[in-house]
Amino acid sequence: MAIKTEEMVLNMGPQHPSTHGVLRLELKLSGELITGVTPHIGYLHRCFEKHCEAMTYPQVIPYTDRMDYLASMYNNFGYVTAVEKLMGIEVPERVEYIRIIMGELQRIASHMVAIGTNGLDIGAFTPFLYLFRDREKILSLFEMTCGARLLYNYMWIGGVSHDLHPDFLRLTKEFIDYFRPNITELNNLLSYNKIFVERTANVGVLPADVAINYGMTGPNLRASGINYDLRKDEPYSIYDRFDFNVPVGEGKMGTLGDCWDRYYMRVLEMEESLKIVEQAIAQIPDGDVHSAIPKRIKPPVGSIYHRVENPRGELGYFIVSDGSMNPFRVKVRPPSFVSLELMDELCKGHLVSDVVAILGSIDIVLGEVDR
Amino acid sequence: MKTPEEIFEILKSKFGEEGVTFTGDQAGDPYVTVLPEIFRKVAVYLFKNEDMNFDSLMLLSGVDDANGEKTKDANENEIITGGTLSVYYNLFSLTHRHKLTVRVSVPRETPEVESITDIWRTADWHEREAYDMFGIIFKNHPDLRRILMPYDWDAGYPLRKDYQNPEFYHGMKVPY
Amino acid sequence: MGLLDKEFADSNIVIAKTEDLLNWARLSSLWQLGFGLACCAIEMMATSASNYDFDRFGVIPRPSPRQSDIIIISGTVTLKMALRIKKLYEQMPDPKYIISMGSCANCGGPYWEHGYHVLKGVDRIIPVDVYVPGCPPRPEALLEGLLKLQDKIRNESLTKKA
Amino acid sequence: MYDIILNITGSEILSMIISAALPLFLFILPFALVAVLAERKVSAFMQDRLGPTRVGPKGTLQTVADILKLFQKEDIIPSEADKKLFNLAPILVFAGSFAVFAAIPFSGAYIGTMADVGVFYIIAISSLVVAGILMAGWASNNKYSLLGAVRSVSQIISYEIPTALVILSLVMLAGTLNMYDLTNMQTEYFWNWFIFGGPATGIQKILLIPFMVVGFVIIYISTLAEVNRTPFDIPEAESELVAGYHTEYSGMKFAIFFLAEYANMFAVSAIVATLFFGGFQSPFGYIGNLLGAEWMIPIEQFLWFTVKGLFFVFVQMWLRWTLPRLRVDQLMALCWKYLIPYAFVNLIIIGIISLI
Repeated sequence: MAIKTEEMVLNMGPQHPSTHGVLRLELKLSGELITGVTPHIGYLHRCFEKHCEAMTYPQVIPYTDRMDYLASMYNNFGYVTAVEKLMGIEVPERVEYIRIIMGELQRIASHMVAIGTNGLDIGAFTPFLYLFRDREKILSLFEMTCGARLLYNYMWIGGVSHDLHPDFLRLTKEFIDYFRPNITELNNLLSYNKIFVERTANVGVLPADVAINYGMTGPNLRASGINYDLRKDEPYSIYDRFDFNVPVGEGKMGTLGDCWDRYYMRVLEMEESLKIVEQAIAQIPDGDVHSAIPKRIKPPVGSIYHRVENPRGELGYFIVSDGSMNPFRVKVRPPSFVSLELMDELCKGHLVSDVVAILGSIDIVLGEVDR
Repeated sequence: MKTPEEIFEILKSKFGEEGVTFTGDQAGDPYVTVLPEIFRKVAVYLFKNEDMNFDSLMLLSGVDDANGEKTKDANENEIITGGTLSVYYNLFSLTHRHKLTVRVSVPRETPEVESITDIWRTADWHEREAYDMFGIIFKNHPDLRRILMPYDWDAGYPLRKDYQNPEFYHGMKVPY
Repeated sequence: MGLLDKEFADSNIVIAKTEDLLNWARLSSLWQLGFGLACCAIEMMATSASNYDFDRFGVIPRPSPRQSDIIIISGTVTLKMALRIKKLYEQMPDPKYIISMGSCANCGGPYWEHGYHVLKGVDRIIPVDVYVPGCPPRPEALLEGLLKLQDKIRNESLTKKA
Repeated sequence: MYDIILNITGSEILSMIISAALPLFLFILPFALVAVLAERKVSAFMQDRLGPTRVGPKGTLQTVADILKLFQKEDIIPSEADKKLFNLAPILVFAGSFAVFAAIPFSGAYIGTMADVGVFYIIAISSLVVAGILMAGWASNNKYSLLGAVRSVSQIISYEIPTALVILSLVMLAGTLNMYDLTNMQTEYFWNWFIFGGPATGIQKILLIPFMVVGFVIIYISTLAEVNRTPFDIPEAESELVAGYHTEYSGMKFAIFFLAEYANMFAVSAIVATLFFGGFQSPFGYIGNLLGAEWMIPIEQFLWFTVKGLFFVFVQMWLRWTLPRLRVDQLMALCWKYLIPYAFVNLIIIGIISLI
């Protein structure tokens, strides 16, 4: 007679060192083997969409900051370009360049946290702190531009809140020169570390067709081998003027689309972003950053879905306007909300230790998942 | 690559004039309104047909159209009766790189839409969210529970325009 | 006030010195519950990281509430989360302290008016020792909050509450 | 030492306890204080931080404050926990790691027990820790604790095999189980250390060196695993199991676990140092001999012993702040698929060489 066994339900979170915030995962375990994962979200549901309906269009921008707090600049970017598209505003050249510099720096900063916490989940403490040290340099660049370290409210509809600081371009160049070698150091310390590779390669493999069907986007989708980047495929702003590559997963250390691929996509993207920033600094024209900001922001009746390539994937804003000062409805397509749906699919058959590796590799921000 | 108009024309010839309507005169994206009765068939067609091949559902959003009759109750709170709730589907095809917005409107009192979870798996949580926020019921959804709000939230659907916040939740005062 | 309390109330030199020592131990070793809520958690992480280094003050993150002395409520407390925060607070052993970090934890922050799912101030469920304003507070502000908390602990007494 | 105390007290049992336990306590407790601080300073150094600077001069009193604070904390016993086991577990863990020190020679003049089966005793007694950890995990009635305990037990038991095999190869070479004799064999100069082939001479010595290095690497890895340090810290993997088997422990009981961990770190470092690096023996003679001051030698020996032990502790910290951690199945694979076979082969080869 076989021994009667029961599945154990392990509750991970909302307070857990590696759930990246207040996510709760309900793990069904047989021994340490996972038979099912149910994510419970909403512990940070801050009613973003309700607030949008009560605010005027410019007032929504600070709330977009607080949605994905690791990529605030990019959230601003997505929102303001969506409203501009709805209203048909052309922004000055200089604003476009500033936005792209800020957006790409933000992408680097966001990937630093993603990479760092992914390493931290696997037990590598030191790379995390190195990356946070370097991230401070980006934050100080942002701070000298708009006065805030984390939540900027920098991009306005039709422009940006402040012009660049006179020292900004020089310091950004210095940062690029400083940070390039650090990526190599990171690779040596973490990316190619034998233990790290063992922990992440062949874990949480995500086939391309499943990824598309689940709506996975951004680095997570590219890690599965699909060359799809909105900056290239549907260029918004002035991304078509820059020369950069879109890194695509190759299954270098294991299967295509495993955790290591997803992790490494971000390392490569940091380098590409540095390239874009470098080009933008070289090309940036002079001009007034406030000239296109309309006096009254009152988009015509209609609806628009506009998407940008957030560090975490496709960030979309669906805005319904009824012709008044307030949006009638704003709905956000949060990339990590979509990625998190896949947890069950990715984790089945793995061990408890792999859950944290997988969760770290899909890089979620709970502020965005719950809004 | 097809424009929304071309797709609409194909849909119209396939599903009949009365089933689908096209709105293209507004600012922003044009959209196709589909009757809830035939919506599922349209969705399957859009997913499976080789010329369409909408393999990616970018976004599913509920919208409270607030186009019913507005009255005030005893406490001066607005109540909406009648009118519709809508669900917007933003579709994208990675192979053909074309986009389409589909709108399905259902009556406010009986908001029932066919679930498309089995077509686009990503719709699962989006539908749960629309249920959570607007009370739109997705028929045949495998697990239609609240997602963002607490499971025991019984004060209604927060994103409806006539939503009233409760005074207390588990002994905690909710308003400021 | 009982007879014994009276005896202790006139600061007896032995009691006062012991008290100082114990207070010093408590204020120098505030282990923080490794627990982040929202945006402020990122600033809290930045405070622990190399540039600001919380460890200088003896603050290290502990993953388990049983071994921590201080919760930094770093971010928006939603109604769904509030019950869990209360439970975490109850799981911590005395003496325990709370820093409410950021506007959201102080009073609901930008979500005070329309936040149907936001608790307007974490002090509605647990007692807060120090409020750090800001949205989000800079790491320096959090360090200042910690120093304020240390001042508060320094003035605590075995016999009476500070 | 024992005789002196016997003369003073007149009681055999009392003098035994004093002579065996007191010096250890006087050594281990301060060591743990220093090591915890050192760990934080070392990690800070590696991570571009400062580490504790505020508490006491340059932060030196940080651990003192930590311990004093832990004394003041409320002692929580979860209502669903098994009270007896819950209270017993930390004591058992500490006793296990503390008892190991009895057979470790600290210097020529001080060893807790001269037991002829010293090495065997160490392997046996350190298993007591396993019982304590399992008890802690089970009694806490917490799933994380239980998982941590289960992982820990399987890990410690598995890694005892390669440890024992390497020790066996040494014992075979030395012909003794007594730690004191083992140390004394490696006297005079560093090329007499077992890592350099021990007291053997000629071709035998040259042949032994590579296999001794392999043996050392194996035993160092397995002792790392036995004390649950990174990259083998999966029983208390912070990012997976919260705090592992001591998740539910607060206050002093947690402090005891903490203390035991650091005591363990030093214990295994001391064992490795004794077995392969001459224990308390100086690598190049003694100043005491040079000056003709016999009394200085034990002190020097003690210093050498501490330096060697602390060096290996430092390496443990270094590894901890550099490497990620392995997964539980990889950990087992490393032990059973690599370390144990290599240790066996090593044992056989050393056996053959010793016959030459």
